Amino acid sequence: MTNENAPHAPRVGARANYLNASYGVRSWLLTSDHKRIAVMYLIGVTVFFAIGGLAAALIRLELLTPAGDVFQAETYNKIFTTHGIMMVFFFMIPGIPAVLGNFLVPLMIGAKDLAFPRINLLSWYLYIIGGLTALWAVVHGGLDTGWTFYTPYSTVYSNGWVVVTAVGIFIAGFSSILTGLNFLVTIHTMRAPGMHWTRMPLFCWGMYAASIIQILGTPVVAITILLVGAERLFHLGIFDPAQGGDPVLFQHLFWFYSHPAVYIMILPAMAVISELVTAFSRKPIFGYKFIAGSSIAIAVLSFLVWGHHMFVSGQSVYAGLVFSVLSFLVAIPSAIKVFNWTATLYKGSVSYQTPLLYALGFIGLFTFGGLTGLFLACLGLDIHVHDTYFIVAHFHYIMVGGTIMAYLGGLHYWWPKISGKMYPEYWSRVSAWVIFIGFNLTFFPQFIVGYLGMPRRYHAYPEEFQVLNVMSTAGASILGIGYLIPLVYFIWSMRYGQDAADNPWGATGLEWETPSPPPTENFPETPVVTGIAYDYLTGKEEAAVG
Amino acid sequence: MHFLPDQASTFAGHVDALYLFLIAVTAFFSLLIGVLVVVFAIKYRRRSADEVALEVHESGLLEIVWTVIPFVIVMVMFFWGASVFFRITRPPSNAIDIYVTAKQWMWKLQHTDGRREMNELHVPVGQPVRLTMASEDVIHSFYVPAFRFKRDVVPGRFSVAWFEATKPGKYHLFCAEYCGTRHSNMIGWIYVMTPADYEAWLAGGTPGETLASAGAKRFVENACNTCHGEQKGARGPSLNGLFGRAVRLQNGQTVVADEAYIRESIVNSQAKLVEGYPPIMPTFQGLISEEGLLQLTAYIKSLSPAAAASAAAPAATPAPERMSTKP
Amino acid sequence: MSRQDNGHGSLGAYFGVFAALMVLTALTLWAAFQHLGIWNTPVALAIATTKAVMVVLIFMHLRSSPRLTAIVVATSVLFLAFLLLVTASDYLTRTWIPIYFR
Amino acid sequence: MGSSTHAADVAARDAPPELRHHFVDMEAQKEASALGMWIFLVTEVLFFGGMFTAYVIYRAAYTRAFEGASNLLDLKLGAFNTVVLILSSLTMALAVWAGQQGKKALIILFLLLTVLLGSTFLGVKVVEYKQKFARHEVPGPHFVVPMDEATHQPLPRQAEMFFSLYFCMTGLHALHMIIGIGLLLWLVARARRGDFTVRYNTPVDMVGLYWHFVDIVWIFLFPLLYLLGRHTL
Repeated sequence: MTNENAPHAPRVGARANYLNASYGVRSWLLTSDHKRIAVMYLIGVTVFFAIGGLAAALIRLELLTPAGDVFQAETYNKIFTTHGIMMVFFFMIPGIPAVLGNFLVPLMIGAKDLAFPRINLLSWYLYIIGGLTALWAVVHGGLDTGWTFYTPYSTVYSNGWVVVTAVGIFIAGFSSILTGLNFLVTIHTMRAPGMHWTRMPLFCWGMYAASIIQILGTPVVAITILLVGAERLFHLGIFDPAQGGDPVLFQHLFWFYSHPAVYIMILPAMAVISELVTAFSRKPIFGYKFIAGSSIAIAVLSFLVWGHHMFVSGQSVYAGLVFSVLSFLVAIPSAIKVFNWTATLYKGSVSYQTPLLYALGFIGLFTFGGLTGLFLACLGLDIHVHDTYFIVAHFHYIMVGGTIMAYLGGLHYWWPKISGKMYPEYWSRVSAWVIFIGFNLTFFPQFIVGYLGMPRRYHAYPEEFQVLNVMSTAGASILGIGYLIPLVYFIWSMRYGQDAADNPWGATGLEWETPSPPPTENFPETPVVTGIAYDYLTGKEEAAVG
Repeated sequence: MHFLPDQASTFAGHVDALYLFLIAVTAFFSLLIGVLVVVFAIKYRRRSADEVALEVHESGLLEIVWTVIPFVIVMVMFFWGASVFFRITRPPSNAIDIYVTAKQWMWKLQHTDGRREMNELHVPVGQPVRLTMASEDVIHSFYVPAFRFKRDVVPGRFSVAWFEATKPGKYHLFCAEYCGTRHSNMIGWIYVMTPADYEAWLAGGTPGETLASAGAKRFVENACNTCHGEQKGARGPSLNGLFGRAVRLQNGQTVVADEAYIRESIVNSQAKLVEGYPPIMPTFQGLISEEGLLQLTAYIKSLSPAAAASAAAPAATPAPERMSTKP
Repeated sequence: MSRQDNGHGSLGAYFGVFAALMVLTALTLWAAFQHLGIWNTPVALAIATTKAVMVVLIFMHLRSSPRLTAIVVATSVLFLAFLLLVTASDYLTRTWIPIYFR
Repeated sequence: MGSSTHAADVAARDAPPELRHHFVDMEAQKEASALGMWIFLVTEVLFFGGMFTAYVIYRAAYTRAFEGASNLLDLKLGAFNTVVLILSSLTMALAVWAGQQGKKALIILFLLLTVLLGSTFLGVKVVEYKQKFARHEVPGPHFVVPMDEATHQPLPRQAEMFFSLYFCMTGLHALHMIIGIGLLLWLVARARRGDFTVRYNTPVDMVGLYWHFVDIVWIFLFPLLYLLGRHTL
């Protein structure tokens, strides 16, 4: 039952759905429909990705030459801080959970909406207010502390807009907490009859695990940033060594959240990949329990490994040992997932549509990115590579090669459901390849220049590193173009795209049993689930074709 | 185009061996997954629109196999990494002392004979060098890629680390922890010289006032000698021969008096109260500059020449202690 | 499940818990002035934890809430313990002299 | 999709007005709200947990300074505040109980009592803070290192760290009290409008959970801040 009748007659032939249920800015800005909020997040996340991406382009521009000759040192420091903050707090953390998660979790478990729709809208407003506050600070001169706010530089010596940016991130942090809270309660209490935990799509398992981290981690960084703000405003000495404070304590509190935060970024990406691999192999996932279990194992273990960021910062030797062994252990569940995805492709019916290109790209790059993480967990090696471009290359392989590839793959896969239109298959494959090539050319050289000893956040560097940096900048320009193409054809497809069928990929999942785009209340009557997740029809060995 | 920086310290070889092992493992598994994914994608490509996949049974054994194998590999990495790490945590006893003061955007390095250098350090080859580092403002990080040596210099405490150069030459010195506007200009050079050149360099320069003598002056300026004098019944514990000695505390524990202990007892004097003395020493937190603390430490170390040599006595067993920290 | 209400404590339970909390507050005040050496803090924390557990079980009627709520509470305590203990472990072992490895 | 009318959908047509459209029935809605509030309290536990971690670390580092500074706090006011807050927890629990019975007058009475007790607590805090401002015990440029009552010597300079943590922790706690009182007044307004019946009283229950949590934080703050050094006197 649509809660309001549409003011004008819906377009000829178009069924009532959440897009044409009501028109006007008010109907969007005051909506409590999880699908509309997801679309609003999509717009917000894209804008902040563009800002962060612009900052990245400026960084790569500066690093073309060894001398710091494009920007002054302070400007460069503000640019890489903006790149870090915009990308981490306003694109990667909300990214997949807020856009794809908001849209799909209720649909996938057969619910009409999230448990608290109005809190979901509040999350969006907190995200936008937080984002605009941070943007206000950037526009008015930005800050030069790096996205990590290390003290005592951020509290005593920096003269940038630390407090305003801290307030912006603090507000956006609550958006992340409330989104996590919404997902947890929804998945616990609102699954359709028959949707047992073992029949839930792995996408929901990934969202569930990421939500656990959002709930348990974000408050700690909220209080840490609050203390940094209080210290700047009221001259307290909590992290200021001149008054007895301990900068290493700040690092403990900051990384207690910020390492699990990187799992908030990758778990939803893994969740998307589980969906893409099964849908385009048209085959049940291999090792459902192990992939779901790995997500939860990662969520818990990720809270015990933060010390590997502090191996050289005077942390005790024995604590370093404990953090190193735990950092190695947290890599195991990720390895299990990769093996299970690869096994899912075995004897599948693999079709090369764009979402699968992104999924295969993810598996390759995430494997390589994940393995380079072992270099940093290793005590002996981290001494040399800490705070060098080796680390920059590692986390970009995971975030860009992993999360953004999965985000784009998921966006293409569920675009028919979100917009009711199909994306252009040719251009999307071209952009997938451009992104893959541009990405590797950008970040692989950084591994080499990193091990050669080029430190992070350097405005000027010795000449011998220039060749690798020029390669990286060349790759960055290709990558930049690669990201613009989808932006163009997604917008184009909303107007001129081919109308999408309800289930264009023939995939399983409750979201494909609703029309494209789905009506506001998702399911006229609550569906009843009988089969397992991904129960594709599979043939016996002898009936194999060809 | 070389892929490894110069190997110019005893430590570099071990790190690079470990690095190559991890690269081998990374290459192997990346290729394994990459090839498998491509092969499966091609071999099982969907030939007709409604082609179905073949039934594949899950195998618990396979899951165990690809859990145990990665676990074993990462444990090998862990132990190898830890052994390499332990190699650098303890300065050998025959190391020469260099006192480093990091200040926003420059390195001040001082030899024990008083010679001062700015952003440059001349060291003899084959001689372990112990750096006692302090920062006057924010966190810096003393990073020499050629030595695979990096140590954060956190303000509010001494960071002690060491290296032993093995190849004469001129090597980069970087600041690796972001420290403000001119972070990328806080760089310099480490000159590793053959013993002959080193002697020539030593002879050439004019040693300034030694750290210890500057420390002695500061010891008097801050009226430390009123309590820590040598006369009978002095209110503070005697400092002669203190460095390297085990000190009994009021709460019954014993602590080895290293640089960190000396600094903490100046800055946060109530933390470790020596047995038999009233807790009347004021805390000098923020009253003495980092430079001053380095000088006082050097002075107190000079009061016990024997101890200075064997400062890092290997025999000391771990002394678990009531919670204490060096802020 | 508890007595007559649909899953909520009865009046008697509330007043009982209130009295107990008052007694425990008095106890912790008294204990603070005793010279228990290193046991002063553990005793104070034990009393505070008891009071907190009583408030959670009775006042917040966790006892009559679904089992999931208890798991949620346990998780928060567990992860708070992670934060406190692992951070403290760094500070505790910082003065230990590493094994000499040549 | 079969047209099997699901039992819940039949119930949805003649559902009570407070039932939100996406819940099956009132029980499911109440259970979801309670779970949501408990998960929110988890975030609050870790929110305060960050500061407790800082407190634990610095107390271990500057034990003498912390014990000396803690003895300067007014124990009588602290103890009185603890009693006030525990009493307010009782009246809050009674308000929740009254909510379940749907007794409008009792709900309003107990809610107002809780507001009164909460305001008393904040009043006492204002008195304490004024005292500290007067004695220059507020961290910042004009902080004066107080004298240690036991040894009549000035306390170690790190006593300022104790007061930094004292103001951060009790300040944040007081802020949570203010938010709590705001919520209670909102509940009183709704109770007066007759919103709460035997069938629908979830908001009272939720604010009750929040209020008890804020009381628990004080139950830990009081011994850690006020009592830690008394045995040295």
